[in-house]
Amino acid sequence: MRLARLDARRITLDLQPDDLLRAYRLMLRARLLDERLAELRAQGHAIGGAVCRGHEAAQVGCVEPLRVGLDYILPYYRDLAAMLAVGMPVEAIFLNQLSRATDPISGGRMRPAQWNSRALRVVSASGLVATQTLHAAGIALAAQLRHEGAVALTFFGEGATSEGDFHEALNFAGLHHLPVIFVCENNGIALSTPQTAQMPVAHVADRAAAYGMPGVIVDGSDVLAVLATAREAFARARAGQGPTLIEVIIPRLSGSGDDADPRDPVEGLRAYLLSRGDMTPAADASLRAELRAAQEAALAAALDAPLPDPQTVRDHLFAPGSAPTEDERKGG
Amino acid sequence: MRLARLDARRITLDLQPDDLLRAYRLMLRARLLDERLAELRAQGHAIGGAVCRGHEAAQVGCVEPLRVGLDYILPYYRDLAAMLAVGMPVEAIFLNQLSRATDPISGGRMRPAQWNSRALRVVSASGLVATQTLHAAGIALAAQLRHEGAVALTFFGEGATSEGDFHEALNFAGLHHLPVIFVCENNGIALSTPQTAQMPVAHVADRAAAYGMPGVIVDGSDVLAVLATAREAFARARAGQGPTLIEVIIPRLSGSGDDADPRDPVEGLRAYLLSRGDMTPAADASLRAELRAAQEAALAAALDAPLPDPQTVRDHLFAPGSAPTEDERKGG
Amino acid sequence: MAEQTMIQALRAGLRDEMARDERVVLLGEDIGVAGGIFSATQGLRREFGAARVWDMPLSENGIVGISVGAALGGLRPVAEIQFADYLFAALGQIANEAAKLRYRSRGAWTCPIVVRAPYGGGGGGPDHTQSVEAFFAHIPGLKVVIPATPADIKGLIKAAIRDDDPVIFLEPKRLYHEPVGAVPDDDYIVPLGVATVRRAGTAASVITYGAMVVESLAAADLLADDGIAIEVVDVRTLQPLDFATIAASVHKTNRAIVFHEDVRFGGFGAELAAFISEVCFADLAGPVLRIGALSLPTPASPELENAVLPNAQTLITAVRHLTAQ
Amino acid sequence: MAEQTMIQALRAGLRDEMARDERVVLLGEDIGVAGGIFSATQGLRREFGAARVWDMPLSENGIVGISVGAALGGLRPVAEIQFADYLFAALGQIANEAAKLRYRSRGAWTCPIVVRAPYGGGGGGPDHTQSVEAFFAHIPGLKVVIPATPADIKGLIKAAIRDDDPVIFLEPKRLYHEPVGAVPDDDYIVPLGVATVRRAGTAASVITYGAMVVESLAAADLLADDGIAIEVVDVRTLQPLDFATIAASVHKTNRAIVFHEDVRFGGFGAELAAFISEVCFADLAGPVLRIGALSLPTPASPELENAVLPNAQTLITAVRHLTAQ
Ligand SMILES: Cc1ncc(C[n+]2csc(CCOP(=O)(O)OP(=O)(O)O)c2C)c(N)n1
Ligand SMILES: Cc1ncc(C[n+]2csc(CCOP(=O)(O)OP(=O)(O)O)c2C)c(N)n1
Ligand SMILES: [Mg+2]
Ligand SMILES: [Mg+2]
Repeated sequence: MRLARLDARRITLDLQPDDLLRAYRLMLRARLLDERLAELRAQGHAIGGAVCRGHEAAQVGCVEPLRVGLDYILPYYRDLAAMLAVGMPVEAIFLNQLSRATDPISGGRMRPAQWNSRALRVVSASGLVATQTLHAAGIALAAQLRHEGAVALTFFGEGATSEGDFHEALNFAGLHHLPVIFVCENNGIALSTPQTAQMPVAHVADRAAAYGMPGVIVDGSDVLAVLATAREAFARARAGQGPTLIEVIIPRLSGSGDDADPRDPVEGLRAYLLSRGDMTPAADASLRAELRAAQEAALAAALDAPLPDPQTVRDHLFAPGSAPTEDERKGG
Repeated sequence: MRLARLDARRITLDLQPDDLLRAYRLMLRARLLDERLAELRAQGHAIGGAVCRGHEAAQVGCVEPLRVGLDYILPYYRDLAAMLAVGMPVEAIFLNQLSRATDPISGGRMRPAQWNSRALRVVSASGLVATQTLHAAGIALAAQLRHEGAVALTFFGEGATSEGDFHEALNFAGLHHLPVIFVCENNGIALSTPQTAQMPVAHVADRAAAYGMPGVIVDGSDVLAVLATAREAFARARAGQGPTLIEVIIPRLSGSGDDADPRDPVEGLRAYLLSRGDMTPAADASLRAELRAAQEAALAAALDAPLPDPQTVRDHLFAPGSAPTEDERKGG
Repeated sequence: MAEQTMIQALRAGLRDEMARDERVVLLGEDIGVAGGIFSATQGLRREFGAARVWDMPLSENGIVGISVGAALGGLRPVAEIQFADYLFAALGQIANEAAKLRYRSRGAWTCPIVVRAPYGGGGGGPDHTQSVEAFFAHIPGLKVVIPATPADIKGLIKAAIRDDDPVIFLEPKRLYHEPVGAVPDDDYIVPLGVATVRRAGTAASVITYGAMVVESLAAADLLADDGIAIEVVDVRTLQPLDFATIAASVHKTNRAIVFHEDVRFGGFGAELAAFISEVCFADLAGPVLRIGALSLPTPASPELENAVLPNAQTLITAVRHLTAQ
Repeated sequence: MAEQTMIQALRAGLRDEMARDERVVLLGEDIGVAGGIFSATQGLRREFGAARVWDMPLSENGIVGISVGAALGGLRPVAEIQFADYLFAALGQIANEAAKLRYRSRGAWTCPIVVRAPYGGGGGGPDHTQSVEAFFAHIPGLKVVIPATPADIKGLIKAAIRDDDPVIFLEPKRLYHEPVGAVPDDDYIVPLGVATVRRAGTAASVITYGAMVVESLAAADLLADDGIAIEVVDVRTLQPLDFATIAASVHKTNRAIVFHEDVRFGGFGAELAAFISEVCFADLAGPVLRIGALSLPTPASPELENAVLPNAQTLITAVRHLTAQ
């Protein structure tokens, strides 16, 4: 049944085995890295971060149509798979998780998983939920005015939609038909607060109508469904037809490690690839081994990397050459 | 046509001539006072305020089901007719417009038209749009918890709905089925900004669905239509069925003084009363004369009232007996 | 007397007031079923029911605005904001509404709310470690409280809840779990507006509050070994401020150091130093020194955070410098 | 040189920068067709088109957050907030986002926005006359500018727009329409971070900014009649602050009065007074006095507003008191 749905989608989207394998590889890489990061945290090696498990299809599917380096991404802390998919190196993520001096994301200035990459146009994330939705609208405004052809893609949880920022962002984006895509990764809970204590509507997407934009609900177990939805949203944005609100329903997976959960997006695609013969069990095993080896090498390098240097703490408060701060003047 | 509609409504609502005359009197009183206040401002006698013209039916209709002294009103600056209808004296309004010491609304502390009356449960309004929508939700929460049977009725313009406060208030009210009624007096413009530059949807009421509550659009020319809508909303709130969002479409009247505008709510009801013989032209004229005389007497008294006393400027920062402020301690 | 941590004493104070006055309700994110991310409200929903402890939607401005409304409707709301940094988003409701309701209505309406939030350093990075007291202490109509001991947090939260005006209650989160301290079991109140001398001394007055009280006492121990006896004044309530206790201490020691973990430039220490410099002008044997964080966001990694925030050692250096003059 | 009001000079500065750099866009409520409620942007939409001057939906937090995004996307947004009091609602986006973007991303992303707002007394009541500079000057990562003359508002707005970091630009609204002053016609820049001595004197240094500069100069005239020559230092940029110019003045006069219209307690004057008291300790012949508003909301009626806000007369009294010591 699930496999049949994937099959139908594959045909509609005209995807080749290589496309499917690429998606699988991206999701699997995120899953393995996510598990490794959780281990590090459990061992007390690292000071924070968030679990991506179950969110892989939502993220990998949504970034598929993105033109890396042109389109902007405004992620939140769960978006590990999205980061890997657009090209953030595993090394960077370990350095970030371990707060090393050479972490290109924040060099230990932010807690882990507040993503950032200028080259990839991943906008530096704060620790505050929902604020980035307004930034996404503003970036889309700039893109529209500059005729740059860029799209802003932003992610957030269903809890974040209770903030006023969300309302203000969607209102403005809808009003001016801005090229922005709002993706809600709805996992049904915000810390301890279930969606039923957060909002009186069944679906975040039900709110899209209030902002004059389409709201689409899509199954986060099914990467091809997400991909199809994202392609439509990108096409709309690029055609000047305005924003889309995508609500991806994240499957609540059973306890970690139980890869046999049929709603698991990684496991689902794996079963499909195996069933079609696009991937053999041996190829799967060797892919896992390859990803794990690369991961361990990156981790080893990160563990060797230096801790942040207190001498650098004043860097980048203001533009170089800007008026000095009190402390700089006083040398204090 | 318009008269026929009023007629049908009157029958459905089972209103007697006295009911209609009372509504007319309330709206007319507001209209005459509003005009007088505008004159005072034009003469430089007064330091601010807002025009109510055209909003009379929206306000008089909405407060009709309210139980004065039990239910709460959280108004905005346009709600002159609502204030009069729930029993705020004309004297108070002149004293407020003229910022006199004896103004019971703020005694010159706020600019005019930031309504307030503890006895009438009119909650002190700030100069910031939309903040009161959250207060209304909070009051409704308190009323629900205290089994007080009170309803919170709040008014605001369509521009105010762009603020995050509006979103947060409606979300919470819808979530917990609170006894609150949100009334948007949609006059199509916010200072200079038309609704089309404010929001991408045709109707504020279209947003109600996003908050799990009914959204009702009603014609602000027709006080009986507003009244019918308000009665339903109050009944829902009192029955524990939760909030309602009412959008009253305020007619854009032609230049002030042109009472013959058929969409004018005051003129419309007047024409109906005359057509049915519920009011004679002579009775109308003497009502106007009576209201004007009362108004002038109140104004004269207000003009004689003292200006605020600087000696009172420190009163009511904190509860009496509370720790003194810096200035009090220093006598400075 | 029980030996308790600050978080335990806080919980006891909240529980007391909820039992005493059924108008007291708690509103916040994850405070009900989960008992709060720092466990301040653990068990209270079970004890008092869901109608007294509300798991709110994720919106700090909404939580405060709804609390203001609930207070207008006759309740005594205590709002928890998960981190003080999130209070910036709620400042519209706090500064323009809560702080001004009584004044603008000439006492017709009042706003007895408490807004509680953990604040300060200890590893959260630029937007999870900010000290925000200077903002609130500057807004007329608010009271601002910062407890530094288990006994005080209990006594002050109870006083704050009973206060008829809005109180911003800032909790130094790195002290939540240690040290422990003796906390009176009974109905213990610490009145707002009263500072306390935590340690008597003669060499210099250290005017401080929050987590820096603990650092000051540690510094005092070390300096005592060298025969330097500093006096440590815990301000406790920033607004209204207990000028008299502070001035009396400086009058005695003739030297003052103002010490907080907030950014120094424009911090509340500026008010303290300006006030002392003016009022104690004739007493002062040297300038009033100020210790605070560098004018930077606070980075998350311990190496960088320590380079930005002050500590006992920073104070010791300043005391030696001042007393050598 | 043209004789202009502040609002005219401001408009000229905005126009200049829009003509010079097409990335400069204006965002605000009613700034387009209507030209702004104080007419700062009048004519600019007609001249530069609707794509450069945006009538924004009614949401201050949204205006700032969208401006932050537009800056991330390569524009140079100048946001107008109709009254500075509304900035409280936008503080989340300003303090946690705009101010920290460069630092937290180690320079990968920057936020070159200007947030303009009229502020201060002149009859608006508790939520339309607040002075808000102390809040922003205390946030690392922001620059804070307050012009007091037509020439300065032009030169400073141009410098602010060209600055690569977020600038909070606060305009004393009661000076918008008078006095007029000479304004250079050409591409005139006043660099950020530089104070200026508006009037030289010897009896005492008055450290001030905004509308109180005008009050100080009026006081200086009256005091000069009595042979008391005060020096008036206009701070102009609160962050970064020009410590050197201020200290040099106090070093010369040996007396200092800090003067602003904001509430005194916890105001920016506390920073100025604390700094002067410390750095100029040996120079001071008397305590640094501070003048500011009473710790109250500012009432709307002129009788009450005048009882709360300071003016030239308040300064004269303080100068006489200080110079008599
Ligand atoms: C403004 C703000 N308020 C509160 C928090 C604390 N917080 C961090 S994550 C979180 C829950 C977010 O839930 P949701 O948006 O559903 O995302 P999820 O983590 O479930 O993916 C909360 C309340 C925060 N980071 N920022
Ligand atoms: C928070 C806030 N932002 C801006 C303003 C300035 N302002 C006063 S009225 C107004 C327009 C309000 O329009 P709307 O809500 O449609 O009400 P209307 O006056 O049209 O009835 C604005 C922008 C304000 N008072 N408060
Ligand atoms: Mg969630
Ligand atoms: Mg309107």
